Amino acid sequence: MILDYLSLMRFEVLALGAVILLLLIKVFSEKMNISAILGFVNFSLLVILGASFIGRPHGSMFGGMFLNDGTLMLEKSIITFATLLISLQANNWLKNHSSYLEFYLLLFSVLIGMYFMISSGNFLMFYLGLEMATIPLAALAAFDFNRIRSAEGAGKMILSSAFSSAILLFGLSLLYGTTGSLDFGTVSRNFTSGSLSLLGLSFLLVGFAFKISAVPFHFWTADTYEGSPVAIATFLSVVSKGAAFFIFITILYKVFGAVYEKWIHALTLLSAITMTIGNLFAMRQLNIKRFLAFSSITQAGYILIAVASGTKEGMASIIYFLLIYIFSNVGAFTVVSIICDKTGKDDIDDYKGLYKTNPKLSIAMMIALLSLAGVPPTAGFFGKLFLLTSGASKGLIVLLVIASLNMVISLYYYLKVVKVMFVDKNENPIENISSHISAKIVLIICLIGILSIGFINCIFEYIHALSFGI
Amino acid sequence: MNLSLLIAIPTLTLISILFVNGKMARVAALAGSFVQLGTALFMLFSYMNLNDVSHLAFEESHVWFAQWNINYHIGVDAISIAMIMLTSVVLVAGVLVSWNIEDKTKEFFFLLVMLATGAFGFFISVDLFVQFFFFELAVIPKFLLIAIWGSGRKEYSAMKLVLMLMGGSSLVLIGILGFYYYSAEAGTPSFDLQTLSQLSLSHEQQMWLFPLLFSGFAVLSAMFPFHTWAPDGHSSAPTAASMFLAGISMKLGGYGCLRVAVFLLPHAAREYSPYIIVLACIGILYGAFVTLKQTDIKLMNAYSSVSHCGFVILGIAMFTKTAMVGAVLQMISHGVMTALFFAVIGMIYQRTHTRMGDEMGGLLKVMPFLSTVFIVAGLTSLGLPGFSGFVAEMTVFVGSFQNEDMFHRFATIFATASIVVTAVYILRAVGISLWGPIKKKEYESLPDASWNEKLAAGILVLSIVIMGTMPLWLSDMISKTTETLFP
Amino acid sequence: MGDMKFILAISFALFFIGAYGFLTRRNMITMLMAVELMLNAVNINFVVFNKYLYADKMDGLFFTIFIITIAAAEAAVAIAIIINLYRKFKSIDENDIDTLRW
Amino acid sequence: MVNYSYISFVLIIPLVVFLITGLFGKKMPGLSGILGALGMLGAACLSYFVAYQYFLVDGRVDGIYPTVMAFKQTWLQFTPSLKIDIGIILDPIAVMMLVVVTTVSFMVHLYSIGYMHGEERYATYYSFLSLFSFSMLGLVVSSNIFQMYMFWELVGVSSFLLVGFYFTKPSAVAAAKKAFIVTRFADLGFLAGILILSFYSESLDFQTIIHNMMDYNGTIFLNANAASFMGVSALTWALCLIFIGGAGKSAMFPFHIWLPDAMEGPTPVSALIHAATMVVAGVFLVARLFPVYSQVPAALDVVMYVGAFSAFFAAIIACTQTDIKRVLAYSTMSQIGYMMFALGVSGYWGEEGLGFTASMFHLFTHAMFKALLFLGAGAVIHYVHSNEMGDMGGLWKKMPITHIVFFIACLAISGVPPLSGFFSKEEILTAAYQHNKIVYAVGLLTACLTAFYMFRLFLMIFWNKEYKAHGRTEHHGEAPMTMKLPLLILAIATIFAGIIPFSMYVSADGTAVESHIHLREASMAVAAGAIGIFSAFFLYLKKNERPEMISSAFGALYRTAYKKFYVDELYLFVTKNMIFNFIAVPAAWIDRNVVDGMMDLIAAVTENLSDSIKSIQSGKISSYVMWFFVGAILLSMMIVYAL
Repeated sequence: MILDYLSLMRFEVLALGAVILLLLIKVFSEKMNISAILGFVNFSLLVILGASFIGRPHGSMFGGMFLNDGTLMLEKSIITFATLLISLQANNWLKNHSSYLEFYLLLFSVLIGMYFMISSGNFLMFYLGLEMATIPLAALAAFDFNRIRSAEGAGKMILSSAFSSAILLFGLSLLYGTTGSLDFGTVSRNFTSGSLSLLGLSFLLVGFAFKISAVPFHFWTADTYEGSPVAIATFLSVVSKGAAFFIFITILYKVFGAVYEKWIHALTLLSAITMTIGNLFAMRQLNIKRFLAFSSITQAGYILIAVASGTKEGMASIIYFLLIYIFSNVGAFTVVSIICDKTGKDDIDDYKGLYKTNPKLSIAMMIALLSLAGVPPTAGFFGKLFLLTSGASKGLIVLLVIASLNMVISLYYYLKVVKVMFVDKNENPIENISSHISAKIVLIICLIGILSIGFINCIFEYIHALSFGI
Repeated sequence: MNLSLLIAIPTLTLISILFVNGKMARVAALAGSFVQLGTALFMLFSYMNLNDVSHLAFEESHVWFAQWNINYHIGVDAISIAMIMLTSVVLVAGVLVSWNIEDKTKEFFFLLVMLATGAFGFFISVDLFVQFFFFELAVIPKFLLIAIWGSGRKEYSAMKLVLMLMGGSSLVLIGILGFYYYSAEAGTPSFDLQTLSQLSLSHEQQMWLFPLLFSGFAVLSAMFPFHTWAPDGHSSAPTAASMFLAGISMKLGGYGCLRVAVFLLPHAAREYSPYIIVLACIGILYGAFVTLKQTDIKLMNAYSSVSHCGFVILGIAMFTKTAMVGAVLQMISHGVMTALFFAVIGMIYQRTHTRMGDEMGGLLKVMPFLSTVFIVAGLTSLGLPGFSGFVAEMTVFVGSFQNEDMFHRFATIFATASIVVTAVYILRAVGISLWGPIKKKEYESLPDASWNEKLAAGILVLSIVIMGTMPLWLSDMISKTTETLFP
Repeated sequence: MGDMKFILAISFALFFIGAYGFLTRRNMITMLMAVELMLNAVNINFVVFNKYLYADKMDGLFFTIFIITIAAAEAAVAIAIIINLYRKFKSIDENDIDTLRW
Repeated sequence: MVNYSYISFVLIIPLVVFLITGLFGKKMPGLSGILGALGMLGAACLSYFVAYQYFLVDGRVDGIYPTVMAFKQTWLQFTPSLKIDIGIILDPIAVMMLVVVTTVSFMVHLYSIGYMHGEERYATYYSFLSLFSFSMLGLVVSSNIFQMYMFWELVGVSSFLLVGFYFTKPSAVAAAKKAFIVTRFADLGFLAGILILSFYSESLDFQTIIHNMMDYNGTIFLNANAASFMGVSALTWALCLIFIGGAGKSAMFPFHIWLPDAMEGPTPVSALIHAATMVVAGVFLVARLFPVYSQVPAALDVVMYVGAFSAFFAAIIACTQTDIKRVLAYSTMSQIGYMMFALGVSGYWGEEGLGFTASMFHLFTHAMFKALLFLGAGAVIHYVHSNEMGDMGGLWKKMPITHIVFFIACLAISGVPPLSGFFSKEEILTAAYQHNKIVYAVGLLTACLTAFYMFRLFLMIFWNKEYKAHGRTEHHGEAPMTMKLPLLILAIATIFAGIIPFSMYVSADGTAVESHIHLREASMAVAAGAIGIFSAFFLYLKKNERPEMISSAFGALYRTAYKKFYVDELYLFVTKNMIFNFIAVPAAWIDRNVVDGMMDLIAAVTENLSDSIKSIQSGKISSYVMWFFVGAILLSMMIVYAL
């Protein structure tokens, strides 16, 4: 019995174990070798990831508050995998940082929060997970204590987030009021399209829109990405966004699937505005992190197309896209972090002539950016096309028109960065950087992922088998 | 004949370019492109030995993404075979022409072969998704080839070119997705060309899908008024990239217009054909007149490509079988001819360091081989019998004239008028740059073509002459396919 | 039921007053307080719904308790960050904190 | 019926010579001339043999010479009925043209060995010459109108290459371009004509076209006549357009402007291409389609008037020119005008076809004496190193043989009996007299002018004054043997060609027609020639003041004629000032600024939009939250009120 529960909650339990161990280390052996700790952390992430491959439990706990099944396992292992990549990417940076242990404590807490959020079967659990995934993240965003921007970004994030949770909670209270329950299943059954419950639904949507940084709820994103340490920006753009999307789809499809007609237009509009505004801002950015932030906003807009489709294929392509997006974005951010660590430069203009001095880094960056742009043969092409196709199968033609035009604009700014690296001349280029082994591993994994995932159909088939529609 | 070889060989070439060092890349690229040419020739002969050509040849279909009903479905008909031949010839020539690239040799050849790979894949695939994949594969190579190895305002041109082409392909994408939607509504969603052609769409559906698909592809084939990427792109691109752009890439557009847009939506195509014809005629004459004004010979050829590709569009829109055959012939002919033209212009530029026709002069005396090749290309361009251009243009004209009404007739006559303007600008270019007294002292000691340049030009000239003197097999082969495509 | 509507009106008002406060105040601590107002509106909602409509279960009340707890945690982190901001900017006026923009 | 397939060697030999000399000529410069000449000799012998076999051995079948298809191979198929066959057709005019072309071509090849000796691009010259011969021969044996168009273009380009042979001379470059472009413009008419004709006659094959169009009651003919555009039937349009093509190649007014300039080419080339063979292609084209033309009087009238006008117009200009090659060029144009209007006045059946026969006959004789004149002029230029009459005079002592042959040729062209020109010209005038008196009068006047300017030319070169050498040419007079021999052969041909009973062999409908000398017309023609000759002698035998007085008496007319009636200037104005400045330049501007500007505008608008909305990301949390709040409200309104 207890083993069954442990098996059901294996991610959470293992992560919790890691947190406790880290705390114990913190308390008892302050002087422990930094490499050993980093090794331990990465190892435990690996263990968590590995745990997902043993068996496929299906069940619920705490009276339906906590659910687990294959889909959720997949989603969790995806974000764990991304976290592992980010952890490896951050290793070099953390070695020179005094509070690396706290970093991991917070990171694991966030991860646990996300696990619970994804697995939730009840709005209470969902809310707890959400806050647990947000509040430590704000602390992480402020982790570069000495940099003025880090604090500013974190401040904006925590305040926006507080406002957003207030709205979300207000929505939840209305839902509770109209349906009499917080349980997903009951809410779904009792949901009537009264204006109060619809108001509740829309406030809930707003909360999600904030987490996935859809326009106009996105303003904190760019500032926070730019301000926070690269690893946290990566985490925000990949894991945080991914987890939010996972639970978003789950709730939207499972709980509000019946009132598809009600939210589809709002979602369509949200998607259109998000990609357009994201693009318009991305094209004028000078800071590479800020640029990637707006690019990630645009990507969220594309993902929303598939969300709006409400089909099984749509969900599969979202998960698939997020997987590809992890590889692409982590790849791009890893290059940024390598350069930022060594030189502290993070303006696009600093990348001028990068190809001359660091050909491998520039090629990796180019491939990652092209994958974000959705240009073949990178996996991004497949991801993006699947998103659009799932929209097409529902006939969201207007949205598709906007999306394809936006793809042209986005190609423009990705290529602009490529141009800067490959074509522009620089009197004073970034010197040749021999990157840390762990960063190299991340880059290699990302490149292999970017270049191969699109062609391997079994990955998509696997995801598809675990997906569901309305 | 296993068609996948046509993708496998360039892919292997790409990989081998990655793993050899430095200058060996060009050897790998050359070897790969020759093997590809051989394979393409083998395919051509196997196709000609087939008895039944009423359906796709060497068809192969593997499920790729079952959930979307995306299949790796490939197969060829005469049109695609012609295009593949064209691509492999231009590929060999392009590699040869770039033999002496000093700067980033490996990357250059990698991108060059990648560009061709996209074209090969595009021509053999029958599934719209797969086709679109290969269609877009060329984006990066195009951009980087121009932006890194180009000259002049290269970044601007590269960006403009890629964005305009991307704009075109986004229109195509919408069209494809629209088809997907309608096929999903009708039962099974599909990307397959064959399946989609069976789909019966309503008038309105056809009417909005067609302009997207057609104009999307037409951007690539430089139809007026979407042609402005061509002059900028070509004037900045390195020689081989220009050859590929005009010789292969533009053909992707024409092929798409014919084999996708018109094939899938014949009804709407007929409805829209008057507008397309008007645009094509404007493009033909306007391109020719703009060419008249140019003194940069590369720019001149870029604009003349606009004019020549107008014939492709015209032939397609004229909707007679002969005109369509003519359009295909024109694609091949223009592909080889313009590749030759750009190649020789590049070679001359390497020596004289100017592309301004009026700064040259008397080059025939110092480099007879290159000048002769230039003249051959020019004569092909102005449609001299014995070269490929004549065959293609005449087929378009005769085919166009089979339409009985005055509108089509007048359009045809308008289009034919361009042959005079073409003659004027070609002769003008020959007159100012190759003939006349030698303008600069240093030109007198310029060397003539080297072995690789001779080989490249030789292969292209040979193709032009073969097509120009023995066109029957080719036009027969193509017309059989058009008959099955547009019964 | 009449009571409930009355109380709901108050909670709605409270919510929007909180939002208004958040939007108009420039001091970051005050903004945080405004959020607390909004959260309190939510709490009232939960309690009221639970009491009047679904008295058989305690969902709403539990939720309220969790909200209060988490609000405290949130405030703690937020204030920590605001302190950090004050160290850097020598101000907690949000108008001064706009180095990251556009 | 004998197998004529060996005739394809007439085409193959020059083609092979072209390829060999073109590809390997550099390595064996001396050989290429000999190779070319031998090749053409072979081709000429083959043609003679064909002529012998065709006319004398096989002879008539059922009273007419049969049309033999010696070779036929489909080259390109447009539609089931429209296809280009590469074929060799043998009928009287084709065989006659074979003889003419190979003969003159051989003469020119031979002559060039001496004339072009020491030239740097000697081998290239011969390869171009062979290319021309190949194309011209292909043209005359064409069985298919499209085949003819193809070879038509090929002769055009060989002419272009040969005119531009001295490519370092800007004037030669300009002339070559002009020659090609003007004829190309006319070819546009030809092409359009082919399109129309082929559509209505449902064939591209000459025999089928003729067969279909001669069938008065067939649907094809009726359709072609019924379909009309701007009140003119489709058939008439087609024929007129085709005639435009012919007029371009044959330098008829107003497409004549390229011909005088084309004299920039080497003189043997002028003899071959711009006098004897290529320029008569237009006449040949009309003759080839003559059965169809004879159905459409309107089209034939156009041919007639254009021909007559050109003949007269060119003759006037020729009287004023001082460059000897230009005089000859205008004389060529004038003579071709003769041939044209002869066709125009002709009918089809039997005796009515006199004009056709006369035209072909004149084509034949003209080829001989005009080639002779040009080669003679070439010899003179070779010696004097100048084209200007003013630099010559009194050359008879220096070059007696050239003097004699030139004299013979001048007599022939002036129509003095019993030289060949007399017979053909007399026949033309007779035909014109029977058909249209005005044209006849013009023809007569032209004959007079012809005699005048030819003898003016002759006298200015060989008499008029004592020759004063300019520079180094004192030591030798006559050209080498390779140059003299062709002159002599052509002189003999010029003298005796007239006695061939031409009308027995060549006639419009293929039947044999007795030709007579009509005493009245003949004497009028001779009288006209005599007047011309005598006035030339009166003015130019010795240097005197009379020419000056006459030219000043004519004043404006003289100047206008000297300036070639300003046709060139008009063309230049239209092409440069109107087409180039008002179409090409604005088009280029529009392309850069409007069409391309649109694209740049889209980019600029996007950039501006991006710039103008940047302020919403103000960096202040309150504004962020403001947007957030507004967004939340709007979103809820959308959902709640189902907008």
